[in-house]
Amino acid sequence: MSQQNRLGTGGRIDRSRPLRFSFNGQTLEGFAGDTLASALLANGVDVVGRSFKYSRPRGIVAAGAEEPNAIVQLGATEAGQVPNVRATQQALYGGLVAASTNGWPNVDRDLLGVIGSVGGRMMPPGFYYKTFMAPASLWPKYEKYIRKAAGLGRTPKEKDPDIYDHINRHCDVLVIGAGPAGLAAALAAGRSGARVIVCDEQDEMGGSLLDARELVDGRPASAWVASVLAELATLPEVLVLPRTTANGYHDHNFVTLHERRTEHLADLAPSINGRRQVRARMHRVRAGEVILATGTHERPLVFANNDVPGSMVAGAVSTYIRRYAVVPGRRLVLSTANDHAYRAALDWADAGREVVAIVDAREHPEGDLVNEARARNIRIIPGSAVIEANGKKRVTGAQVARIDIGGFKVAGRVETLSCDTIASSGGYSPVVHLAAHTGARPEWRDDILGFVPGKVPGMTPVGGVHGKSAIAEALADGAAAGVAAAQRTGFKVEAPALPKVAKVREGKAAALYQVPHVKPAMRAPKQFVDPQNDVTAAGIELATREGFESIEHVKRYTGMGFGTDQGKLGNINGMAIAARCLKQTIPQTGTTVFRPNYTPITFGAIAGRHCREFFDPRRFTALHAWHVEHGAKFEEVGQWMRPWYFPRGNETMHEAVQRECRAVREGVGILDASTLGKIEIQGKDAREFLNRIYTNAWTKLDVGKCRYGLMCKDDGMVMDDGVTACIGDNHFHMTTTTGGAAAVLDWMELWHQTEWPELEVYFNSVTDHWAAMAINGPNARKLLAELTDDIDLARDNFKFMDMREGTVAGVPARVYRISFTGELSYEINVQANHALHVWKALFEKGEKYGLTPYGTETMHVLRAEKGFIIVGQETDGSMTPEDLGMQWCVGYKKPFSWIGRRALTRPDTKREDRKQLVGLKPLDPQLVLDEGAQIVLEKEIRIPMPMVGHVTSSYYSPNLGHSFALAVVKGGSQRIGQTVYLPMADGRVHAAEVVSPVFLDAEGARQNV
Amino acid sequence: MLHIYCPHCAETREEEEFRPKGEAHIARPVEPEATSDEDWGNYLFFRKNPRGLHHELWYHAAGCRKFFNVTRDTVSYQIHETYKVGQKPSVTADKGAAK
Amino acid sequence: MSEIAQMDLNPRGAVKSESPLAMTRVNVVLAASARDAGVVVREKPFLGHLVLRGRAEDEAFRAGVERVLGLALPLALGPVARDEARGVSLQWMSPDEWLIVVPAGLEFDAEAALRRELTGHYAVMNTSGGQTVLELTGPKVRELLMKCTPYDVHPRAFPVGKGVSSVFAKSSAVIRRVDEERWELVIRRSFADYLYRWILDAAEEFGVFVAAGDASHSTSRAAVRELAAEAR
Amino acid sequence: MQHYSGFGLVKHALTYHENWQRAWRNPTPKKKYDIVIVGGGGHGLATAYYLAKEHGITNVAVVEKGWLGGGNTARNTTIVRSNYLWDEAAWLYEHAMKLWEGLSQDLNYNVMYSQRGVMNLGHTLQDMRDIHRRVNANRLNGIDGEVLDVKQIQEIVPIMDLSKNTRYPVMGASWQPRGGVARHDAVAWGFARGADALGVDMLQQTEVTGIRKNGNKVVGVETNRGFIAADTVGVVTAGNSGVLAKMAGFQLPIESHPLQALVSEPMKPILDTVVMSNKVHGYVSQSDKGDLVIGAGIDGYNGYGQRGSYATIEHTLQAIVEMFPIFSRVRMNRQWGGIVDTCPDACPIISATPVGGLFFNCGWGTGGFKATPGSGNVFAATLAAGKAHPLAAPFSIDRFISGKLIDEHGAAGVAH
Ligand SMILES: Cc1cc2nc3c(=O)[nH]c(=O)nc-3n(C[C@H](O)[C@H](O)[C@H](O)COP(=O)(O)OP(=O)(O)OC[C@H]3O[C@@H](n4cnc5c(N)ncnc54)[C@H](O)[C@@H]3O)c2cc1C
Ligand SMILES: NC(=O)c1ccc[n+]([C@@H]2O[C@H](COP(=O)([O-])OP(=O)(O)OC[C@H]3O[C@@H](n4cnc5c(N)ncnc54)[C@H](O)[C@@H]3O)[C@@H](O)[C@H]2O)c1
Ligand SMILES: Cc1cc2nc3c(=O)[nH]c(=O)nc-3n(C[C@H](O)[C@H](O)[C@H](O)COP(=O)(O)O)c2cc1C
Ligand SMILES: [Zn+2]
Repeated sequence: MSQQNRLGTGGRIDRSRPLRFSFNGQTLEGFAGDTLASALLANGVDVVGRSFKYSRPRGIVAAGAEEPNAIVQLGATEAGQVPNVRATQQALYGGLVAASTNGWPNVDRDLLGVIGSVGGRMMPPGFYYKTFMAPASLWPKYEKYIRKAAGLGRTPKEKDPDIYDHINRHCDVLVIGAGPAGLAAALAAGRSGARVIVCDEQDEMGGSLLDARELVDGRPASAWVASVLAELATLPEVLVLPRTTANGYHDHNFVTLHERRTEHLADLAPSINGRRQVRARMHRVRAGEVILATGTHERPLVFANNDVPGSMVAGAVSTYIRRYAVVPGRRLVLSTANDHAYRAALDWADAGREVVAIVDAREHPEGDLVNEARARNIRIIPGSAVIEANGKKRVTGAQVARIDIGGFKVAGRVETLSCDTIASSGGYSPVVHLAAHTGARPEWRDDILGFVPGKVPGMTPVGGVHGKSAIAEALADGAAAGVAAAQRTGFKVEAPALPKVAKVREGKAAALYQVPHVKPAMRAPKQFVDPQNDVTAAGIELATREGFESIEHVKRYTGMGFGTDQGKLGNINGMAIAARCLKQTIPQTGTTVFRPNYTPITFGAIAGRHCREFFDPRRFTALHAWHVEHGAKFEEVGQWMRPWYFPRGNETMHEAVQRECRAVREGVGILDASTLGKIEIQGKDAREFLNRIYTNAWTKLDVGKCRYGLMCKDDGMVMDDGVTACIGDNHFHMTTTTGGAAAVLDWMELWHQTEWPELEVYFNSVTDHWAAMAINGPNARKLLAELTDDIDLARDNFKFMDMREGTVAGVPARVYRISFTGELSYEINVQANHALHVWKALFEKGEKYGLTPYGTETMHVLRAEKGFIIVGQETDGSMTPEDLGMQWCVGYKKPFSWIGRRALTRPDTKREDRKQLVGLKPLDPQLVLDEGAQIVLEKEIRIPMPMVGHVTSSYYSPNLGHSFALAVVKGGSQRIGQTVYLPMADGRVHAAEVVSPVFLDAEGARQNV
Repeated sequence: MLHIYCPHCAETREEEEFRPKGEAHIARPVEPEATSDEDWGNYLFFRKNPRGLHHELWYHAAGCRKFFNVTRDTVSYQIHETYKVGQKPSVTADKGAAK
Repeated sequence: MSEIAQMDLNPRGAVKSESPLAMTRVNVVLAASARDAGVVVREKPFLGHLVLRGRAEDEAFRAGVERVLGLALPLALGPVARDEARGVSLQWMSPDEWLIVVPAGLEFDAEAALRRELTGHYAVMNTSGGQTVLELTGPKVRELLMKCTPYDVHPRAFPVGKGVSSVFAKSSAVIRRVDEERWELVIRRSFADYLYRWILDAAEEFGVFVAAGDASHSTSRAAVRELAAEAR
Repeated sequence: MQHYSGFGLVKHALTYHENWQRAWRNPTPKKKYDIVIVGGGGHGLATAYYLAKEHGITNVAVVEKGWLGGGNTARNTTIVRSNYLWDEAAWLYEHAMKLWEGLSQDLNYNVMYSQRGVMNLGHTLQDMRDIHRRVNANRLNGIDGEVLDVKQIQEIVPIMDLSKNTRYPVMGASWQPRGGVARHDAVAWGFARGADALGVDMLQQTEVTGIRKNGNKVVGVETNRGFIAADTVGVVTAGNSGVLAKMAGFQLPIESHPLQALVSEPMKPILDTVVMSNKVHGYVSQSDKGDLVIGAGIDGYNGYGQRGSYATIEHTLQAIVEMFPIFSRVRMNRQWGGIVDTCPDACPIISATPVGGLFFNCGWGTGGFKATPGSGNVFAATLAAGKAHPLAAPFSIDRFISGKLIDEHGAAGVAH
């Protein structure tokens, strides 16, 4: 086979650049400018796939986005695999490797096809729901087989090495589609100086002009296209995007354009000058005005065996001949209900091949094209249609009969015409998809026998999609819309002079969708409506008969429009058939909903660059490099990378944490606390604001003093906590949890801006500005003393919960004597740029005190020993301050009813048996309970059994010499001393005593030294 | 993808810059302690949730960090107006969406 | 006891400081050269950053700010007030918030001066340790920015001089257009690594070059003062 | 009712499928019914079915403004599981799970309930604590569940990226083997057919436009096809619950948000279970037809448009590619949105209302498909008795007044 269907001349392919490619293991040749589909047709490949349910051989039927059959697997390498490529939209490149997705052992000889033809009768729509129910135990096995038969292509086994990205664009006018209407619109709008984007999904701009028979200004239409593109290229504010599909139309004129940047070159994106190119780019366009110039999709006629390879839509035949110089057969029968499709027969004849007949459903076809066919002595059979195709893997003949459209019956004798190609045309459906994405329902127009877009604010349909199909009309429509859109976005322009295109006189089209057969649809050979999903006219008829009357039910019961072409080819036919069965009109039946995507788009392109390290930011403290250098393992907390523990040598985590814990209680340890949220608060009403937002009182906090605060939502549940320092009478430094920082700041702004704007207070995040280093342990004071000469560290001059300003290691610092470990502790805050200097200085002086860096795990153990909660670990949005035993932190007497106050007296919050925070001491002192273990009251386990709480934190403490845990337990404060049980997944049941949550130094002696 | 006019920045900006914060004009009872459990529950949780015109609170999180109100149709998603906190809407369900 | 605590956070002696990008700059290696780069990235570290809050409608407040900074307080989103010679800029962030950037080490002086001049309800907050400035120059910067922010960076929407704050990748940034092909980003310390890597990755196809800039240097208060004096 | 079976299929094939009966009738509304159910989604239809089957109340109408099962039932990602955290929720969803397990046989309609297991990934230490807590609670409530380590995950889902190089490396997962997916449309159709056979009237294209009261007692519903009387009215309208509540003169603690989902093109079988992640925020399963069914974030604003923001779709697919880098070249075929009725505590409302005889079943939000049979079952009992079924009692509207919320945000997690 060597391009036996290629014409010697013509077309828009580049014959000087032959390209080799492979299909199903066979090496073939095409030309630059081919699509994979045109190259396959040039080589006489008939069967490109097998259908989903019946495994019938399938060939190429269309030339664009509406192709349902030619869905192939692409890729020469594993990483370069591209599943489900539509051959009609894939440019050919050298070395392209493609294979059919279904068919076993291969598409040509498919064994499943046998089952399909025998068993097919047993697979009407909905057959799944009617069977495989008994016995219930067998369903998983059936399902396995059902699944095996599913799917088209396969996913690559390797990670995608390519990159994708997004670009945000704003324009005045976005023109979608670059046929005559779109180009005229773009030219008009572009000349105004407005920012214009014009995109087209095809490799070449021009749309229907690329295969038009009409002359434009006396020259081939493509010459006009070239001249327009040349002018657009000179307009600096116009962006022309070929190979770019508008795939989704969202609210407020936000349109996504998917640009295929390298898919026409290779499976894997090439590098240029060593720079990786993005495989596909999503243009996220916000447009002032959208001009929809997406043209029309031709409808094939629904006749028996209309899926046999060699059966195509008429326009595709023209496209292949005129654009690609490929005649997809030798002997053509055209079945049409309109004039426009006559082009296929004329083009066929022009190519020097035989037109067996034009079968026209209309009694009196009349028009310029009809006359031209007559003039060429092409046989025209009026009032008739092809009712059935002959052939299996290729059309061998067409059964033609006189039909009565209104009565939906065959009205005469059946004549069989020998042919290898049947082109059909039932009319043209405007491509309304994008407009429908916005929620606008399409509107039926009797004059064009099609749905046009519903109204979308800021959108104008032009050309074919607007029912203005003839080139001259489309040009005028587009130009006018371009002028108007420019004007609405503030630009002035004259309408461009339009080229002259002779008007082709056309007769009125007939409304024909399903062609009647001599047998009723249920008994006739299959008449396919949606070939990809094997949806037939009989299937639709059956669905309506079974009560699936809404078109949405028909869709869902039969699968119509579910495929990768989303019903572009078949939906309107299906709706017309449903309408006929239900004895209603097409507009009464309505359409199903078109949704994004217009054509399928890779996940990679939609994800863009936001993958792997860019999936989500990682936040680092100023000391991060030091932690890495010192072997830290990290825990991520709300995007922050926090040292989790610092193993030495071969230490396990447990060993490292035990060592770190001891170091803090016995010597001195240091924690990078920079991730804590920090909010600076200034203003004369700062205290009042704190009074309202925190549960406790702030009126009397002196300058230089710190206080712990709890924050609730107004439902009384704890949302965050932290220490806030009074650093000036009207000036506070608040800290929040690491994960809660942003939410707390927003929360404060919310209350301030919406409820209490009269309070004179301002907040700002200073989380990143300050680095915080917490030194903890008996030696902390001695260590700090070595690095400061201007802070009086004497116990009684710098007390627990005091703040002092001074210099540490030569760097101005605020030092807070606060403690999350219960030890003597100073939290040194310096401007973050200087943090590493101070940190290193501490280590220089700290060595002799055994200064040990510790991470969050040790911090957790140490705070738990003291019974300090962690919001998000001890709390889960259902704990009040009282549940946590933190009545001491609740200002019951504050005059303003602070956020959360009222809720504490709601009936449920008042209950005594609420879950309360307690400590647990396992009876086995070595046993570390599971965090998340559930607590029950009885030792004997029966399932189901009532649970009274769960373990929130659990550790082994080298300081206590035993394991311990924090837990929340129903009525827990009344249960101190009781033994509770913790049933484990492995059947073991642990026992623990309920104790106070404070395990160490309840009186606080250690931190008050 | 909404395109929202921020009355503080005086520009129409992309949805990604904003965060929706639910129904607008929900005032916290002035005397919570004197408020019945029922009224408190209503204030916390019960919402108009209209199908149609909705006055809602938005936050210009990545821009000026100001809260403001939006009158938006929850079916068409059309935004009829935006206005500052403390102001009253000029487009309401009773008055009809003038624009 | 003062109402507001002011504190000069610049070191007393010679101290090695590190900008938010110190770690990243060491770890991310780049191949491109300046010659064919579509984008050149340069950090302007250690500048003084202050957040100013106050009432724009208060004439005394406006006048006070102008006296101190020599720049009129911008009253709406739009051009950033700048004095290139003195290295001072003043940007509208919100109806009651402005971003002040001053030369390295001068933030305390600026704050002190503001506090001297201003009365009533206002706030000045130092964020110099929490932010850094990235300068982007080159013919492809605008296209790069389009990949990063949904904000419209076309000259018609974003003329020279303008500054806004918007979404940037999955974080946010203050974006300022200094010149036709010169832009500044003010970014937060903890996100700096992420944003920097992002920018280099997104700019790869244009050719990207990182210009020298000292991400870690020794500062002392005295040295900074001198520098600033020279600038004046 | 025509009995469905494999044998029947063969028989009908021989007669060219010309003798299949209607799955349900298309009746004219009667003047009065004992009970009117507003909303012909899965929950409403299940309610009708169980009313007829278990309570012998057959003078019932399901009033549906569009087509049966066209609301969220048509739009959900079909994940079924019962591993909820709090007792009240766990019991309710497990009640549903037990019904799922025999549903195809009970309805004589294959709802294709596929117990392929549901996995919920943990990526942080706190995720893992929550997973342990929930799985332990489930076990003690008699609900199957396990905690998996990374190796076990690898065995079940070998194609997932479990390396340390991902942005959020996987630390473990919870696993409910009895969970899975079902064919959503079939669930609606199976219940409708079953209810129809027992005498229930399915009134499609019938929109309730008002709720008529006598004093404080409901007497029927106004519709676009006229008034329909009933002393008991059960409202099961999901995203439109607020609209119905307004007709009845009260408000609900519910806001309706867009929730989106999407499918890929059909692919050869590659993923045998359901994988969800709260943290990276996405979830995916593969349908029997081969498409990857994917969902994730809910849009923050209220919306009745059945569509949401594109940014949400972007984030969802970023999450999917993060978990499954080999899906990068798979294509998204279609996306859509539903209107989900979210409650402040991510649990439903099954409750009497301030209006006598009027009951609401709503607030299922992002995750009520899995409850369909259970919800219908307890709501039917509630309507039949005029007071809450014990499993439904904790879900009364009063909890928002008393404060006794059942906070399932953790377990409900990523919207499903
Ligand atoms: C994208 C998405 C994904 C989801 N994924 C899952 C999942 O994986 N697992 C899961 O368990 N759940 C999931 N859910 C949630 C689940 O879909 C719903 O909770 C469930 O389907 C609700 O069923 P329903 O019968 O209550 O509501 P619906 O199916 O919405 O039915 C309500 C019906 O009421 C009708 N109605 C409304 N107003 C009127 C009126 N005035 N008069 C008459 N009729 C009216 C509507 O037309 C509709 O048919 C998902 C939801 C969405 C949107
Ligand atoms: N009597 C007639 O002359 C007659 C009759 C019937 C139909 N038509 C058709 O009417 C149309 C008139 O020209 P026109 O300018 O309206 O359409 P056109 O077909 O020439 O151009 C539409 C262009 O839009 C592109 N497109 C469609 N959807 C797209 C998307 N989502 N993203 C990007 N590109 C997209 C198409 O690939 C095509 O190139 C032609 O399609 C013609 O075949 C003509
Ligand atoms: C589980 C599930 C699987 C689906 N699979 C497909 C599919 O393979 N192809 C398709 O086109 N749509 C599929 N859909 C989407 C429907 O076509 C449709 O978008 C959805 O039911 C919402 O209805 P609407 O888009 O008409 O509003 C699927 C929907 C669900 C819930
Ligand atoms: Zn703003």
